[in-house]
Amino acid sequence: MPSQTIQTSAVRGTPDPTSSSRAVPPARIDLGEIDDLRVLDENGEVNEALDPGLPDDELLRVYRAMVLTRKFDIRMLNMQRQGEMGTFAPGFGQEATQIGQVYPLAQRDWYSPSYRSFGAQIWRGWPMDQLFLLWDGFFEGFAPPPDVNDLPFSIVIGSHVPLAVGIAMGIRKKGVEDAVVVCNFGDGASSQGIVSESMNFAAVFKAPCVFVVENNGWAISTKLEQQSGVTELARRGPAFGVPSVRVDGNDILGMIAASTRAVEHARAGHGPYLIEAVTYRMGVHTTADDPKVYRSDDEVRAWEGKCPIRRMERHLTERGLLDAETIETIGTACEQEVLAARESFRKRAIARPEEIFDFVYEELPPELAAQRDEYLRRLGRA
Amino acid sequence: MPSQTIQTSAVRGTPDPTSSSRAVPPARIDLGEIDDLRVLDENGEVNEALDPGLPDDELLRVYRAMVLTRKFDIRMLNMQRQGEMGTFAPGFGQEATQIGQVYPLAQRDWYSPSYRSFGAQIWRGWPMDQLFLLWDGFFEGFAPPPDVNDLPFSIVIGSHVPLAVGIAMGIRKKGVEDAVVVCNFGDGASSQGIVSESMNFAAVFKAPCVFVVENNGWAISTKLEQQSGVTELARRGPAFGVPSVRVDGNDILGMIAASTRAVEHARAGHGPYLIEAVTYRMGVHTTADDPKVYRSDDEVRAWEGKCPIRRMERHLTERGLLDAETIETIGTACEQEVLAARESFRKRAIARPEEIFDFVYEELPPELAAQRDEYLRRLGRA
Amino acid sequence: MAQMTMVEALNRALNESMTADDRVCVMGQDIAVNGGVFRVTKGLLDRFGADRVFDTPLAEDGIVGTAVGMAIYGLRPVAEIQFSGFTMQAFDQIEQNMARMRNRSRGKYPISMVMRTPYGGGIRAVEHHSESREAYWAHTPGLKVVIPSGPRNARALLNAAILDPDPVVFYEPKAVYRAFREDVPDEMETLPIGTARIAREGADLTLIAYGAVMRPTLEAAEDLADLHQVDVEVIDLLSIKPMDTETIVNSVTKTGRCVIVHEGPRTCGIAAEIIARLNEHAFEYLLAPIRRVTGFDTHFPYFQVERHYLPDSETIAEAVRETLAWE
Amino acid sequence: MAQMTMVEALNRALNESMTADDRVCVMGQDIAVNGGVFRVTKGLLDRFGADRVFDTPLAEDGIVGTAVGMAIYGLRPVAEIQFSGFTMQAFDQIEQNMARMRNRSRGKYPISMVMRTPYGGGIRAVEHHSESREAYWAHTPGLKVVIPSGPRNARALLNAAILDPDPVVFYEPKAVYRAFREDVPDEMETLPIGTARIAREGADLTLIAYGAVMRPTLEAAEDLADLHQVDVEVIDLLSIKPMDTETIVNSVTKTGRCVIVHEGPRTCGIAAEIIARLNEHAFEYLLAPIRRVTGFDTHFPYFQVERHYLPDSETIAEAVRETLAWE
Ligand SMILES: Cc1ncc(C[n+]2csc(CCOP(=O)(O)OP(=O)(O)O)c2C)c(N)n1
Ligand SMILES: Cc1ncc(C[n+]2csc(CCOP(=O)(O)OP(=O)(O)O)c2C)c(N)n1
Ligand SMILES: [Mg+2]
Ligand SMILES: [Mg+2]
Repeated sequence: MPSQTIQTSAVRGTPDPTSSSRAVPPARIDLGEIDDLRVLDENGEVNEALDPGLPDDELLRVYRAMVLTRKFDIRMLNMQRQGEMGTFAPGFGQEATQIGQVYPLAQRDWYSPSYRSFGAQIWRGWPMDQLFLLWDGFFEGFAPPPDVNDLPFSIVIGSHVPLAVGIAMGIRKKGVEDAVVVCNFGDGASSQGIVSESMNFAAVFKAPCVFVVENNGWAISTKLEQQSGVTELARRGPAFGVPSVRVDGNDILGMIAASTRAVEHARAGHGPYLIEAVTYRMGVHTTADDPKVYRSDDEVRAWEGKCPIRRMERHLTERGLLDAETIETIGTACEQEVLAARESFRKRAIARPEEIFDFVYEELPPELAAQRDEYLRRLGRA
Repeated sequence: MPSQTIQTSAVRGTPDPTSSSRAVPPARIDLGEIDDLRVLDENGEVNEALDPGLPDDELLRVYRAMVLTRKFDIRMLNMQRQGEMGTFAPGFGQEATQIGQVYPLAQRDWYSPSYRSFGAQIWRGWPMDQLFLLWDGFFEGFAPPPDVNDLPFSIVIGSHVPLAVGIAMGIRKKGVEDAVVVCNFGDGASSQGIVSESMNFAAVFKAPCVFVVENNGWAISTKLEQQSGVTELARRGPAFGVPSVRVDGNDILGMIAASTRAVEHARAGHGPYLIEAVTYRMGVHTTADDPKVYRSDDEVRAWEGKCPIRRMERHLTERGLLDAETIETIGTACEQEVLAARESFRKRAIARPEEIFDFVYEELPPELAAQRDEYLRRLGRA
Repeated sequence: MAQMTMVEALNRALNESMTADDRVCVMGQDIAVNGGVFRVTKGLLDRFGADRVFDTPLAEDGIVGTAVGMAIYGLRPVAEIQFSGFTMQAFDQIEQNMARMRNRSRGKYPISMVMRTPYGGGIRAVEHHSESREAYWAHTPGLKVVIPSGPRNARALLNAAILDPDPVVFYEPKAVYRAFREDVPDEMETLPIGTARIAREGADLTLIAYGAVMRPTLEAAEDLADLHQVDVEVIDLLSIKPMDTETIVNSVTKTGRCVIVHEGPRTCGIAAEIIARLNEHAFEYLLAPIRRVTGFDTHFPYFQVERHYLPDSETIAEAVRETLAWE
Repeated sequence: MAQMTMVEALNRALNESMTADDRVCVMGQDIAVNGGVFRVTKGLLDRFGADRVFDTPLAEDGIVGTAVGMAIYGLRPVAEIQFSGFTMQAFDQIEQNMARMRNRSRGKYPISMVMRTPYGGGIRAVEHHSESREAYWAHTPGLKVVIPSGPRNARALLNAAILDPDPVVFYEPKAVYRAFREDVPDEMETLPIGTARIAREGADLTLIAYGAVMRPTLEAAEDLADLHQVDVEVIDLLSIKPMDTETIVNSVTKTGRCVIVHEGPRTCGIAAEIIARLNEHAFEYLLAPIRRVTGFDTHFPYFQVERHYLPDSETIAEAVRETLAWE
């Protein structure tokens, strides 16, 4: 059931026509309401009224995806600390937000991710060795796999959002398929003008685009209160004609409920949707960052109890789908997968400096061909 | 009484703790309401509950300002059609919006106008001959008079909005005066990302800045429905933490009520405010535009009955402050003022091509001095 | 064969390209019902419908960004920015996505799109409406930059730009829009991007220009021939990036002298780049310093004085004579 | 006198300027509590308080636009853009307001502000974090552009930029931030904007560079002297706009040969402009084509290969030797 916000119309104060009084209160415009969803609470209890009702194997699949995401994350951090990896942006704590936002997507759908999205990228079909390559500064890391309709993730905050809308406009204009586009960004990104422009374009063109703002409370050292005049970023959508929902982003079932609602809305031709996923970045902003400078341990500790993986573990255990042993098995299997990807990464980690001219244009213009020769001479010397 | 929108906080759906049910409806966030003001209706009747209660001489002063604005407008159009004036953007029909938005400002306050704002500029103290100069492509037209805290108007849609916020941030940071800033822009401008960024900055820094979006239904040939996912642009403010009000922009008393509310809010240190003034551009977008291509005569005619000047005339006549004769006298006096300004403009309309180097930097760097010499040689030849 | 203004010729190219390829769509501010503020897109809406010809909200960054998205999806958008002064609003999307997505996606998402925009002074416009900042785009890796000078080449180059597999910034000299008519052949025509045209052959000096200043440049060449028996070769660059270095170098190798004309600011402008290339490839043939007749490093003036600011034939001719006199 | 890194020296300049003039304030992303992602603004919040040192929302256009507004109001903002790649987001405010408001207001509102930003490659950063696009700003009328090369001149130039009555784009070579220490005098120091520095005197050829590539340039000069008995003069531009044409011209008039080094893309880059000026003012003294050792007209590469892309001392030395061998 989509939010009713946009449909709410102005209700003018209607003076009693029989009365002679000309003193009436001002008319009011009701801005509407938006849902604030949570399915799985911090104790692993489910609100059945909102439960998306996933079958058992699906529940296990999303659980495993979150575990894999975290294993990948921890391994990469480890590699980075040991000098085997470039600076990267860990997603620790945001696993439910990540997996939930792409859960309802089909292969024909598109995804335009921000940089802290490797969990979703893995779900979408990006091989993990490629993601290692990417963060370690190799060209090929960015190339979307042939059968994956995803954009290379965006480093420039907010810059990828209009691309998602443009793809969605293309889908709608061609009118031959019912694909949708998901695009995620952070609370910090919500301040970028282009994000507002994009929401407005999407509303005007009824583009099947789902915006996911991952409100993790911080943009590097800038906290939400210094970032935004409102703390609930879901308020942004209705202002541009984009129906919105707020959701506990550490609740994978809530995330799936929200993203399913949004994707169905878009797929049905009703236009864009905004999801605000309230979550928390448990770790460093990037490996070049030291959060101790700007936030308290207490704040971080308070969020530890809200861990999306533990929460789902508790729920699945209660449902009889997990126990200590299966948890262990899944963890080990995920760890093995990550280690295998690392092996593959190590084999593929060969820099090819001559590639810098390969994709500037379809064909190298003469002036650039000359520069390439110059560069190859330089490489030959080295 | 400021709008309550922002203060409205999330009301979570609270399940009955005594019940064992775990199926509860989603919590809802109430987005609040905003006022939609009108004081003087189309028949000149006043809603006394909202009347700002101006004394008689003030009522006559704002009426005269609107008449002067229109006389200036018509004269300039006339001059343009006769080849004596550059392309310009008439304000016909928006006189109440114009005068109302600057009415509560004191000299210490600031104004960052858009290009269709000469009515407000005249009110703020810009000599009319200078405005003629400006639109006829003379440098000095842009120079704000020494005692007027206004920016040169902005041609680039939306680009002047962050300047207003910056000035307001300066006021607040210095903390030695209680000045406020007013900044206006169009419905089209509301789509520019920088306008959203500016509202957010103003909210975060509690900058004493009043935004006035003049929703005249059109951005050149683009109508509001193609411009924006929402038709009530006042919805934008609350999404960024800026309290907002919508007002009939052809109702000068409503405009004054709205802008007084907004300016008092800002002056009291409560931060920014957004006013959506609903009005209509009766004439061409600019003298280079032909609205017949994109809008119907019927639409225009429907707005003729809402003329802000006629409406005020009716009201003041009813109050005994105007009659046919005084209306005539005021009209003639305004016309004379405009003609005198035109005389002065004609005397001052002397191009000084050498001036193009004067204000690029405080001092001319050597490389630019050399270019200036080159240019002066060229002028000498001509 | 029909006599056309540049506006009509551009309109024809859009009609042709849209007919030939239904992936081509046209978007921008006021380009649909209104047919564009200069009427370049007139009639397209009626002919091709609202799915392929549509007005956008007033947000240049959004226009370019969504156009790039549409190109990723496989469409071939032609996005109009109403005046080139407002391309600044889209700078980030141009630089970060339009110019880079092919590279960022390692070839998976080539961006075959055109950003059309009227540029330059000379039409008594208000401020911010007369800019000539093609050098920004020439300095930006991944873009192509094309600037026609007359109706016929405008039509052919716009067709080529739309066909091009790379993103093209297409600057239209608005001072030329309706300045004159030219024969435009009936059959679809293209011109290869990256190729300059010798607009006038000559032996004494090479005059290089493009866009709106081609007219005073050619005028200067004729005046010099008539009044001073000076035989100047004139090159119309047409393509700013990639640049036809070979044609330029061959000409200057022959003449030994060169004057370059453009409207945009001088410092780091196109003329500087041409001089650098001539220095690299024709150094030993240069008989005199290369002169720049360009816009100044000032803001474009308000319109009462713009005619003094813009390079005129007399200034160009004088620069030629001084360069010829140099020894 | 203290030994300082460039980061420390810049921090000192901010401290000094803020102490000297309470109109100076510092703003940007993560510059307050966090002290900037490179720690250039560390400690300023504690010392000068939240009214003068404040974090902004994540919106570069808003940062520059509000900074211009504050400058109009009479403050002297120093706005940080976290990486120069993100100045694209602020392009419109930089070009339309920061660079123009003095002119637009006919001198009433001079914009005395500084936009600081780290630029350039060499620190193994992700994409969009290594750009070097100073030529955009050099091409933009109304701006000044300054790029220091070491701790001492960074400190002096930043102080000068803050005092300057015009808007200054201040590019900080992040590869130098912590690369070495230098003596920085205790007393407040400034350097005049618009003046280049002869970093090494020499007779055989003029090497011109600025910013981070000063180091390989000087290294090349030393190698050439040691290994090849070549005596190169090295000029550190420091100020890109206005440019110290006189110093450059005098040097090349003396040496007759020149090589120019920068990181940014070649086409319409700073080297092109220098070549154009030398062509204009030292034509008759030039003994060989001027060589450009610059970034290529490609996107800045991902970091595994950036060291190949960036001009290194060997490439520079080779260009010098080839230029010396030219006849
Ligand atoms: C346009 C732009 N400005 C600045 C940066 C530097 N930067 C990288 S991440 C970041 C904070 C982003 O915060 P948020 O959007 O909340 O996402 P999060 O990192 O919390 O996931 C900043 C300022 C950037 N990458 N792009
Ligand atoms: C950034 C920018 N883009 C485009 C234009 C061209 N243009 C001038 S006025 C206008 C329409 C403005 O509409 P609106 O904001 O509603 O103001 P109105 O003219 O109705 O007062 C456009 C597109 C411009 N001046 N600046
Ligand atoms: Mg965040
Ligand atoms: Mg409008």
